[in-house]
Amino acid sequence: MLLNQFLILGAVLFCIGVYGVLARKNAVMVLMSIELMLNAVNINMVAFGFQHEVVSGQVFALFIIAVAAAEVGVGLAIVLLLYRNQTSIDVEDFDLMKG
Amino acid sequence: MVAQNIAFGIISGIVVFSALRMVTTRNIVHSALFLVAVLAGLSGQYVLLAAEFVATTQVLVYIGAVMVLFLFGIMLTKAPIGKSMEMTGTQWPIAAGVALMLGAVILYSLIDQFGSDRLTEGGKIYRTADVGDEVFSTYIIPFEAISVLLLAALIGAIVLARKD
Amino acid sequence: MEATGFDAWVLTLAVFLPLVGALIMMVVPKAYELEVKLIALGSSLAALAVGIYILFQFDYGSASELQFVVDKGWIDIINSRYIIGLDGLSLPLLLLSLLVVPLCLVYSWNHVPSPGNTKAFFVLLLILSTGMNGSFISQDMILFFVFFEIVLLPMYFLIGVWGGEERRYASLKFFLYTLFGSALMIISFLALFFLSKDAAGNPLQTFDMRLLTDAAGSGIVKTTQVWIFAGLFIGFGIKVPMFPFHTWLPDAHTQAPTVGSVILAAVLLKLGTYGFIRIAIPFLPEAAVAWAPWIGLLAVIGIIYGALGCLAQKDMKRLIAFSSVAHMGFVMLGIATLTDFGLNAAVFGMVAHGLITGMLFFVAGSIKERYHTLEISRLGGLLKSAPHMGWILGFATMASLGLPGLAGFWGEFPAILSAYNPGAGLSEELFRTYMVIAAIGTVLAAGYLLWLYQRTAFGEPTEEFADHEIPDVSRNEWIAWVPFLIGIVLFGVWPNLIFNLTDGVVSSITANVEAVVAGR
Amino acid sequence: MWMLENAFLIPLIPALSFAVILFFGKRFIGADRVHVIGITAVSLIWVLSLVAAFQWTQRVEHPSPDAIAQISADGHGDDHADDGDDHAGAAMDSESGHGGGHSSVLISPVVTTYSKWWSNGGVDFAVGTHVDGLTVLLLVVVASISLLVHIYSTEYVKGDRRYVHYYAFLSLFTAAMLFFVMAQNIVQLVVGWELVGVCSFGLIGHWWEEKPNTDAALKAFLTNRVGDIGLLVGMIVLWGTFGTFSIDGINAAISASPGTQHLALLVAACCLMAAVASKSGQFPLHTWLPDAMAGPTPVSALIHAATMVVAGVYMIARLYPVFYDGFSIGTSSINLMALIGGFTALMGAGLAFAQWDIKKVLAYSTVSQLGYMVMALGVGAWTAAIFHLFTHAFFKACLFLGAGSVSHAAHHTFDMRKMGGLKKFMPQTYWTFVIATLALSGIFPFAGFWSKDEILLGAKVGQQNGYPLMLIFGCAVAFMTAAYMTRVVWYTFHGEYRGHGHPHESPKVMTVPLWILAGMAVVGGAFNLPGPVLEPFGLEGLAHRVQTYAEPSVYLSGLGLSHPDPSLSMALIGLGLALSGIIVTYLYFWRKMGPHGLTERNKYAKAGYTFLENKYYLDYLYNDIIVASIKKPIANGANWFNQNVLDKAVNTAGESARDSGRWIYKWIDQGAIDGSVNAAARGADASGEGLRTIQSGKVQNYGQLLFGAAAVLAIVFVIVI
Repeated sequence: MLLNQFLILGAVLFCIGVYGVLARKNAVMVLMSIELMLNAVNINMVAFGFQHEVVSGQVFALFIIAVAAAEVGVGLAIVLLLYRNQTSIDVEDFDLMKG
Repeated sequence: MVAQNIAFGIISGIVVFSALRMVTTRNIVHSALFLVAVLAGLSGQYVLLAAEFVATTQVLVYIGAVMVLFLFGIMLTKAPIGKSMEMTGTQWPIAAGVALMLGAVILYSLIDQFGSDRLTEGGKIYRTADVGDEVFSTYIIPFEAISVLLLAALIGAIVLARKD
Repeated sequence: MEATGFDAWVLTLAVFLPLVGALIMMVVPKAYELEVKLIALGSSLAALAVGIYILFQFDYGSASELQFVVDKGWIDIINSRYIIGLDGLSLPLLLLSLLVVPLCLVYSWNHVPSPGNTKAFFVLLLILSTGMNGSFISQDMILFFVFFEIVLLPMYFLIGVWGGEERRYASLKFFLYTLFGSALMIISFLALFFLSKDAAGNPLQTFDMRLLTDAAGSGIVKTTQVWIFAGLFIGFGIKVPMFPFHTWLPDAHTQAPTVGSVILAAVLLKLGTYGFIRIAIPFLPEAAVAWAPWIGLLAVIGIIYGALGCLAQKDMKRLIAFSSVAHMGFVMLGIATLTDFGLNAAVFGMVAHGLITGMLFFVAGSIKERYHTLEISRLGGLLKSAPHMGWILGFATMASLGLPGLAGFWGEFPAILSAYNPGAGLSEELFRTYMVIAAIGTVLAAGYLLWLYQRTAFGEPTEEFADHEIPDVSRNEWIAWVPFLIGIVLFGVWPNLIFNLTDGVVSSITANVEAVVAGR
Repeated sequence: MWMLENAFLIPLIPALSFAVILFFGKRFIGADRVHVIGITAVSLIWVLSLVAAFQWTQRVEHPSPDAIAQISADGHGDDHADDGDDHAGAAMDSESGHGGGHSSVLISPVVTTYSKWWSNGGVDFAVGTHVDGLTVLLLVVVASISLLVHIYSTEYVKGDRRYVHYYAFLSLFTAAMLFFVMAQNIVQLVVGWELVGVCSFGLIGHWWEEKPNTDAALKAFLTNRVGDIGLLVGMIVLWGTFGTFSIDGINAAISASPGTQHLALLVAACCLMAAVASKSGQFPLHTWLPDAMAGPTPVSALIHAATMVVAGVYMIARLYPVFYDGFSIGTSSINLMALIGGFTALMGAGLAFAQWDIKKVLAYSTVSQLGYMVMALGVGAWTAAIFHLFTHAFFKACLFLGAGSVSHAAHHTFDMRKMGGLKKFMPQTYWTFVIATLALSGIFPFAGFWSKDEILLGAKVGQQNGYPLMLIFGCAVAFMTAAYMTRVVWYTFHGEYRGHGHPHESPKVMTVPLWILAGMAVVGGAFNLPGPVLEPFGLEGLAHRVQTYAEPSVYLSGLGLSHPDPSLSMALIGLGLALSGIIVTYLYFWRKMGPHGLTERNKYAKAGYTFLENKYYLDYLYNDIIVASIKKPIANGANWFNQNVLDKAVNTAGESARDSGRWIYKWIDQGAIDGSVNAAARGADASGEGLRTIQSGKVQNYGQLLFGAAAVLAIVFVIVI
């Protein structure tokens, strides 16, 4: 097996995730796309760990999973809050950062 | 090795297909289910890479916990369940362009850099016990930090989502 | 020789104490106004105390050598080092700069100009102080450049925020104009860095001013030297300001708040002339000789032109600003002669002009505060309304027109004197013509200054202000002004205080120039 | 000789008095009692200067052996030109001395003391004193007149709004004048010169509330500044030529080898002549002096008659070798200095006829007499000029103080048309004024007779050639002086009183100084009587005292000044001219003879009178043409150039930079680059939000930018690396 198989898979997933983050209107979908990106990174971690025969790759993958879980929790809470305040979770409706 | 390659190919196909559908489907529940497929596929890939504990965690945490959270989120925000024309924004061409450009450069770099590197055959395989050892020795402080982070996220989520 | 122990720290302290004060002030809430002011005054006084310590520790026997030298690594990748040191040329200017800032703080203690905000105002003054002090002691071109530019920003804000009605225009003009000069200057610095060679012909690739002074432009062909000098000339000439690069000055002075004008006149302009003496001439003696007639020409044009400009002004501050052009013309004439005499006179003229014109701007600011106008035709009878202030204005006027016994004379007279016998390689006839023109400039100077004095101080107060109560010099103003007045008299009666310091440095510079001219 | 070596004390005392009066006067002494300090200080220096004068006479009569210099034929005057820090005065005493073609024993008793003031570029500037006969003479004159004016002022300026400042400035002036008189080197000369000018400025503008006074003060200062160009340049040329600042050194160098530096000396002398013209009221820079009468009268007496205005004369006398050589006084029969002096004397006398203001008459008289002195110096009559300076100081101060006394009585007017018949109201003033008038007119045996006679004689004899034109000028001026002074006496003291109120005699504190000065006007001539006059009394030893003591023989003999024998015929001619001037005027006014009302009838006479009344239109030339053109069109032109050419160029550069920036932004950035992007975006997106949404504030747009930029950067890196 080639190292690149996994890396390219990760890259493809990452880009799909980027597309999802940028293109999707629903905030929940955006969060899901972010999960996709994080998973793409995880593959790289594990693949490199396997390649270099170190355990750190797996450990970091686990850490990322944990952080992702935390992130999803907080993210969804924020989405809920937004929904309550604006009765919408369409990210295009949110332009509070406009100067 | 051939079997592994075949397995990788099949799983990859499913994963990429599911991922694409996930970001393009107009039904948000379908989208979530495609994400489940992606995550499950990745769990398989971990197995191929001899990372059994990660694979298990992937299934438990992601498919078991995170996806449930997502579904709760979908339901709580009364997102239109079923087909909706408005799931994708008007700027998807730009997003696609950016993603393709990014993908192109990453792919080029990867092929350029790791063109024909083979994965180590018969190298040392780390089992769950090894991972445990490592986590509780070398990475004990990050582990504790992650624990605190999770706690903080928990509290933060509660504070944010409270109704008052 | 490098300084050791506490002496190694004094210069750094003198430079950075105000900055430390500014940083402390930033974390103190604005509401604690008195504390903020005290921190500002305290830090600038501490720097002044260090300056006085330097004054006592300074070895006057070897005033021509750098003292309190510190040489530490700074930006290794471009071979720029943190080199600071002080010699007889820097000492008077450093002390002037150290002295002016606390006095300005005292002056604006309760009178921060509109729109107020004492904290920000004082913080800017302290940052300005660091920039000015640093410029005078840097012995590395990049370090010098950094300090030189640090000065720019606080001044920009001082004019742009606390200035008069057209402050935006004036501040932007000041900023862009000097930045333009700086751009050419840094190019010249880089050219010096890359082109200079040591005696053996190896490239120096250094920003160390000491090495570049020793190299004296060796290894650079004359035409290149002339071009590099042109960059320096414009960079420093704008700061001086020399005719025809002076047009930012009247606007900046007129619009700046009082202490801004004072600092601008007292210290900032000196950065330009200091640059000529410290950098341009020693580094490129051959080019200096080639340029000297032109510098002299622009200097005397500046003298006459500035004076004529003064006669046409209707605004007091603008008039004083134009007089700066004329006075700095004398300084530049002294520099252009490339003689010991002329350069000494130039340094003296710098200090004297700083004290005198600073004083004039102080008085003008106080008049503005009381009358809310500086239009000369609307003023009058200052001697009657506020006798002390009228006297001080008269005193400063007399000093400014070069009365013997006051500081102004010893900047002017030796500069004219030096033009009689210019340095090696310069045309005697040309410089003697300059001498006569400069002497005519003194008449015009008397003309516009006395005319100003007559119309503002003599006579009865104009009807407009006849019934106004014009308060005389306040306590804070006395505190801020008395050191200036003492300085003007002291240097006027005992000019050797400065000449003694500068003579050694200047002799070595001119000796170098002469050697180079004779050698090629 | 202690006083001569410590002469620096003399200017120091009034300087201290100035500081005390100015800073402590009002608060600690009382504003109306500050004169005590001033008078004390000036009395002290008066005593000291008398001591100095006495010691000087002793020194001349009993020179110490080391003061005798052997003048050898092969002088080596180059010593002084070489080394700048060699103060040649000291060298004079120690070295064998210098001379040019003379080999006689001469006395070099000049006392110079100096110490380094500042040094610069290898040149030392000294500060010190240079005491010789001329200095001592001026010391006595300045101290005496200053003392009398101080006393007189206590009454005259009593209750003035700025009593303290008045006395402070008097003290400062005295200090500056003494400093100037004792200058050891030309830098000190310049310094003292400027300082007395400032005091003059301050005192002319003493009542600065009124604009004419400040105008006059400004005019005085600016005119002096014009001359100062010459002073600065001339002094610099001297320094450049001889390499020393020391007066002694320069004089010795010139006397040692006359004629070798003729060109440089000519330039220097011409430049310095401009300075003399401004300070000593010589044509064409005299116009400030009559205007300067705007100051308080005692000030006019002290500064603008007796002391400051003779600074120019003093400077010529002090640096006489420069002028002697530069103008070739010894060999010519006409030269610039004599011409300027003679012309000024004539012109001033003419103008004095057309004035109604008593002080202005006296001012023009001063101009005229100063011209006389300069002319005397111009013809080589050094001693005569200095002697005239000496006598003139006393009688002219007397006249001014007398005029002040009159004005004090006649309600502060100086207009002679409002006076008349004051003789019976104020006899003391009258008699002192008449005595001074006779002295000024040159009537035997008053002081002016002796000094004027010597000048005429000097002009007649000259050096190698006589100065016939100067002799004619001198004679004409002698006649005119007597005539216009008699006119003043008539209008002021005789006839009917034409003013208001009741004039009264001035108090003693004013009349006593008048009498002292009048006394000096009587006996002043005794200080330089010619030998033949004294012979019958067996006092030949007392003849020519001024010449003996004041003349710095060490230089002047080197130049070959002549001392003409007294001539009875010349004295009779001078006396006759003066008497006839008085008689003609007497007949005209007292006896109403002559062509009264000529100016109304004859248009030429009227034109001439108008010409005189307008002071030759010189003021018009200076004020309305030169000054006005500099102040208005030229200055405004320069300003216009500054604003519309230079400043505009800068602004245009800035604006064009801004405009080109805008152009680039509009056409290249927005038009070409952005336009193509927009076009692409539009093409891709039907709804056409385009890149305008870059600043939408929406997270996803920023995300697009972020990732897009990252991708672009990555591409760049990939390509580059």
